Amino acid sequence: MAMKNVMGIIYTGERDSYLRELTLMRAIAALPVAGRYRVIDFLVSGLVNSGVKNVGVIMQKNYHSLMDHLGSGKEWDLHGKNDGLYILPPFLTRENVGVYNGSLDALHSNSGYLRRSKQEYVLLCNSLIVFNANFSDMLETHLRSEADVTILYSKSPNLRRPEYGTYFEVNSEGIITDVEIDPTRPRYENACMEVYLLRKDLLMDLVDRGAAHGYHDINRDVFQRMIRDAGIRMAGYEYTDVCYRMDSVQSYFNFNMDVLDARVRHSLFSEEKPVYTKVRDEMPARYLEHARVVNTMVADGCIVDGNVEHSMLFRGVRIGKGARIKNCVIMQDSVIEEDVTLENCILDKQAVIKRGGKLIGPSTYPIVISKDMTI
Amino acid sequence: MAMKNVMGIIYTGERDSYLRELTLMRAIAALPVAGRYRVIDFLVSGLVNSGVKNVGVIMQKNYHSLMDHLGSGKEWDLHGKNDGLYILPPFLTRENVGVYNGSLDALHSNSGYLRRSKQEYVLLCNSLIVFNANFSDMLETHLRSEADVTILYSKSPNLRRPEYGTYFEVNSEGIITDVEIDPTRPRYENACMEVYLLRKDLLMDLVDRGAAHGYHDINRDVFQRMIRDAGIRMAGYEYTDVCYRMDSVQSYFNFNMDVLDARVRHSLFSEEKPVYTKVRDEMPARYLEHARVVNTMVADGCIVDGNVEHSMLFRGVRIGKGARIKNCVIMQDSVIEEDVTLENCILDKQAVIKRGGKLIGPSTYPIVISKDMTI
Amino acid sequence: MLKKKQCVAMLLAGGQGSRLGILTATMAKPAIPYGGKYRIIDFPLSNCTNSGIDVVGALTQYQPLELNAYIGSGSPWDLDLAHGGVYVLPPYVKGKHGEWYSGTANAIYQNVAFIEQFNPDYVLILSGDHIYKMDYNEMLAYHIERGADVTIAVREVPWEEASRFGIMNTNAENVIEEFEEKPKNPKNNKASMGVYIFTWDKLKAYLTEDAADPNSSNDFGKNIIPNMLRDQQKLFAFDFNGYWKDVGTIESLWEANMDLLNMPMPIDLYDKRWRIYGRNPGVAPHYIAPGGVAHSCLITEGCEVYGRVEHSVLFAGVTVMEGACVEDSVIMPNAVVERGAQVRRAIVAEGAVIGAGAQVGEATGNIAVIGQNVKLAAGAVVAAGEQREH
Amino acid sequence: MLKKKQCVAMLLAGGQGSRLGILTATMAKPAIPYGGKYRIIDFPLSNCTNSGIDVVGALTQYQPLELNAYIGSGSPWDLDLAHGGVYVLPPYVKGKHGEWYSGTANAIYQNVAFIEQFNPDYVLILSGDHIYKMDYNEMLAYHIERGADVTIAVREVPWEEASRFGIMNTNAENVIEEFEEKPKNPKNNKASMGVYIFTWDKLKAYLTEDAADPNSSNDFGKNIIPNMLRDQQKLFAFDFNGYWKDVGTIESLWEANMDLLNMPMPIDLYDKRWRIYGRNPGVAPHYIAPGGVAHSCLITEGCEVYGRVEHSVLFAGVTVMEGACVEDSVIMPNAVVERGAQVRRAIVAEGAVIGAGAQVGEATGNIAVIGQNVKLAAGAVVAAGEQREH
Repeated sequence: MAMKNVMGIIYTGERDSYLRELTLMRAIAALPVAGRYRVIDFLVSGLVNSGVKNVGVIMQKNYHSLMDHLGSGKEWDLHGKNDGLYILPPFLTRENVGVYNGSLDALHSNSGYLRRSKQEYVLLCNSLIVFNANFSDMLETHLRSEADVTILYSKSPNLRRPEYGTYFEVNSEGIITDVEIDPTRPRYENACMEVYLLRKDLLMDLVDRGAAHGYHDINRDVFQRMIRDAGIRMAGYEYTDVCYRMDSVQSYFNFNMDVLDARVRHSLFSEEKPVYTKVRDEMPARYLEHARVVNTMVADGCIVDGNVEHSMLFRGVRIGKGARIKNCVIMQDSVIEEDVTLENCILDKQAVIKRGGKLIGPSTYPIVISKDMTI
Repeated sequence: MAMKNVMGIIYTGERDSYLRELTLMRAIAALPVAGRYRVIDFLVSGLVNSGVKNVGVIMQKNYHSLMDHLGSGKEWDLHGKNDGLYILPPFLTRENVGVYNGSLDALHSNSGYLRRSKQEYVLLCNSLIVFNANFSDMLETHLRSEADVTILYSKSPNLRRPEYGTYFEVNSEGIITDVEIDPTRPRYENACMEVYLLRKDLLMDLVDRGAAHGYHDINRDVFQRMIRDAGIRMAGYEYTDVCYRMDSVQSYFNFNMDVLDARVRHSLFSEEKPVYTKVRDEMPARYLEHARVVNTMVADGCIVDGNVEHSMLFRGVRIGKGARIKNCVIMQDSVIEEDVTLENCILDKQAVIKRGGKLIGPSTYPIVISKDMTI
Repeated sequence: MLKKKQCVAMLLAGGQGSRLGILTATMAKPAIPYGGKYRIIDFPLSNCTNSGIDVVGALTQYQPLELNAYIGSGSPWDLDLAHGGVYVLPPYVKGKHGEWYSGTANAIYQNVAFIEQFNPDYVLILSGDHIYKMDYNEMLAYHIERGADVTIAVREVPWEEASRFGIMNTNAENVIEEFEEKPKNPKNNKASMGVYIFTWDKLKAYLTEDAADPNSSNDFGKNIIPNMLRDQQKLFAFDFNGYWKDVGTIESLWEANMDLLNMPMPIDLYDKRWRIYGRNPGVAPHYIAPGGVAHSCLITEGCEVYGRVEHSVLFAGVTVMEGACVEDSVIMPNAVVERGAQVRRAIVAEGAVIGAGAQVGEATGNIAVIGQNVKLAAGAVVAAGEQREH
Repeated sequence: MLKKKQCVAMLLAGGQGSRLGILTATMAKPAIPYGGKYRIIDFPLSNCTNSGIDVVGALTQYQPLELNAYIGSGSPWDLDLAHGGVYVLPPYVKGKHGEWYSGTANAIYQNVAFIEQFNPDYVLILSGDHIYKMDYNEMLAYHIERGADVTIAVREVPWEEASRFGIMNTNAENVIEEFEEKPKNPKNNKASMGVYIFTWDKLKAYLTEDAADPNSSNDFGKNIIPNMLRDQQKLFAFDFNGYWKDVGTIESLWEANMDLLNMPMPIDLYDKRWRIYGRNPGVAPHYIAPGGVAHSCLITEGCEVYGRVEHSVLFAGVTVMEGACVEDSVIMPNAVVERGAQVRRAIVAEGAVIGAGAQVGEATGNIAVIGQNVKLAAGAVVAAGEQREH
């Protein structure tokens, strides 16, 4: 069966409080990462590269920048009149001024979209894990295993958290036999990636029944209960490539620094699995006479005349002469004036550090400079 | 100066209670009219035909069908990465779960979009008046008159309402000299069409000042106060072609019936001013052996085998053998089974009237059958 | 720079269609209007997009202007993609000289470099002059499953007509053992539909061999397929049972339109899961006036009917004035039938005007044709079978 | 069917660019990479879209494949429109025969029917081989204001170079009184930029006259403009003072790239209100490794720099390995400079590989060129001015 018979649904309403200022005005899915991307780009590109033609993105709060980024879906060739990218913001009707109470609520509100879509299968995803997968093998395994639901999981330590997350026991046939939710110390190394593959009619039935029982969260209230139920076959499918969970400032920072490592970079960005994003049409980065840049990624539109080491420069960043930057993530259009010293900092978009400024954070707890701030 | 230096902003949060069931789940801007259009199509097409390349649509409640209809703006060639169609839903941030308190509030929330747009002029419009204008002459007149704001008005009786609306006195130089708001019986025949042309920086300044004073509605709280102010030059520009206000079931019904009149039809739909809308790729309408259709507009995808007189059939409507339809507006995909009699009815989308049914309303107060109803 | 694709479609849209007389004087055959709102090329293009095949090279040669403007960015068929989409491919100059496409195989041969850009495993060859709905993806699965070198779509034709077609003689497993072009005494009634799937490596090898043969007419049916049979390559027939119509003559074009008036329609154009897409004229719903009559006909948007329309197909923007009568006819976009004119068993091309009281065609006999933008004088008479170009 | 447009642009993108040597062996001149992420054709296309001119006919002839794939649906330039957009127009067969474009004027003449579809008042003629930013809309306003028959964009060139250009001799009102193609003793230094706005009716008349003249070389500069001067039509010069570079030779292409390394840049490519658009390679930001050095250079996305890059322009996906050194060079997309290789004053074309320890070019002298996909052996030496095609 072809992947065009699978639709993707991405729920973007994850809790984001550990990301502090970074998610004050944007969803996690819209977080800028790796110099020119947003978190959601990896998932949408992975779906498209796998052959998925219909992707619905459920918006929750804070979705302006996400909507603006995804636009018409053109960058992902998802702009057709048949299938394509569907932006699903919360329903505000004459009676209901509201926000979804959780993923199940959101799916229930969008059951019309689910019903109208012509695909038979759904890949239901969350948006806070960055990975670049091709889902075709997962689909084939799912069909072969005759499981009701197949869940993507990873043994990567990047996903393991104390007191947070879902962990499975998977038997030799790939069937999930036990589940732990938010354990103090996870007993199983298989961390749930919150990507579920199942028949659309089964999903719609689960959503209906879940809503009737007053449940809100499809992961915890439906799937995780089901794993314990007899009679429902839940299979696990292991994802063996790199993956990162964006759930705190520290994990966000570490991810960006890890991309500087060739293994991680080449795993996430390869010719076979291109990652698409909104294009800015900036000119190439320009190195001036005094530039001294090492172990750093630099996006187009940057103008660098200072010293930069082990950092990530997003599009349109300016680094003045004599500046010394180390272990920093500097988002789009930020300006670092002459003779500034920065270490272990995250600068949100359009931040300005005036001439001679100095900010040195601890590597375990980087300093965050909010969007549009001038220091 | 070229119209590409003008941006359009359409506010779609008008009060809609007199439209009853028709606007229960959609904004007035998304009301289906004239067989295959939505109310907003006329305004967006008019802007595009005039040369406007950047159109922002401020969404309020009930905007799902409107968003779905406008999509990426492709039908209007507004899908570029530079300029294009911008959908501006209410801001829901981590703190603010909300709906705009009025047009001024909405403009204030979107001042970032206004600022980023490169056009120097703004055409600020409401979406409840149907007309098909070319705004180039209005722009030329505005520039020549050196007015601060130019307001479109019409003498059409279709816009006049007791105790509702704004009416001007305009002097021989086109300057507005007096204004009446919601008069019991309008003294002036010049009805405001709520289309304002002004410099963007002036608009932003007015919005800032209005917000600082706690105002909510830009029409009433800002422009209409300004007309009375000394020192601000408000000019009127008369629109002389047909226009209709969609503010009640009756006015909605009358508009659809009036389109059957060649003069109205040819004024709204002409080769020079095409009206674009979302395409459905239906096959042509099919008339079967017993069809008897007169004085009626029929959209693609209809299959007609009955009698239809003085009516408007939207796309995909089915009319069974022996049915007798008179003075009706029948929206998309409704099914009229055999031997049904309908007179003075509005059927919302996907309504079904079972075999032999009979519904006869008074011509002054048409019966409305809600979406998806089966009778 | 371009992304690998499993299967690339090449659409032979260069047909001059000389048997369509004056209708193809100013447009290529695939651009001919059909069914009230389509052009013939909408069918293969929609089949591609519905089958998930998203790279289409449209090979044009003769009168490509209208087709170029019609295809545009490819957006009506969702083929306006950053990674793929529809490309219009006319013959071009290589090195110091250039040559026109000399045959169907030559047209593909000249575009080998285009195909190679996508590094495909399979190439689907289509022609631009048939009306049908087909899932090429099913045919591709069939081709892959059998490990075929080429799979040819075939349909059973009435035995008495078989000698007009290219006939495939197959064994019980649908392996093609022999191919006969218009056989006098057909052994079989499986006719080629002109839809081929080739394994790209094999096709490339045979195209190269064919190009080196100065005696070849560079045609799939006459050269490539016979050569592959000669070498005992794996050729399979893929049975197709749906509606299929070649609209190569005036009569068959008229018939294909009239087919849509039958109950039930022999080809379902209402199917939401297999829409036939086309460029939309963007005009208001049509209007039937108080005195208008419309029976057993197809009428699309933008028409205005003040007269009588029976058993006919009206394209966008057609006007039938008071007292005029249109019967058993096909009236193409923006044509006008003036007061009292009578049009019977006729095809009236785009933009033609039938003057007041004129008579076009007759209730029996051959189809009369009025060419594009022809202004027929008031009271003129055009006999059955006659074609008016001026 | 198509909407009326005030002005339609026709872009002459068929240039064979033989003075660019092996760089144009497999691609048309307008498809040549420039400035780290652009192709030359991005400039006229972006100028059109930024000027609000949204119908562009791109006339291709020689090696159109890459250009076709590059232009695609036109979406990078916002020219993927339902009502207009960019159309690739190769020569096509009319009636029974066809002919290649014999000259610039002939290319337009053969596409009169294309232009007429949009019923324009004015036609803008552009060429696809210059680097410049220009608001054609201002030039159009100037043309309309003066009621000109043709307006020709001109720029002042150094007097000593004037004899290499087509020179316009104008009066004080900028009326063109005489046109001299490469005059030995120039009377003026206003050179034609090859950007013309014609009032369409006038142009059509002169194209028709020109086509009927068997002795004409069907060229704008040699035939159309002189004929209009002969008939005392209203010809105006439009002064342009910005950066303008003809990239017709290896040296000038190299220079145009090096110009971008000057401070300040002679052409502002940061201007958000006049972006130069291009097809985006869609790769990650570039990476400078711990041992990498980048000075006074332009580097774009997808590059990996382990060696030293000085005063050079690197296109997408270029790799410079450890110990390698790139100086005063232009390295086009996906080329690889292996360990220890030295590249100086060179242009390395797309996909070329410079083997370990190889030496390309010299610190002085002419520009060395390595052709597309050439794999230069380890230790090879390519002298200044040399071109390697294999």
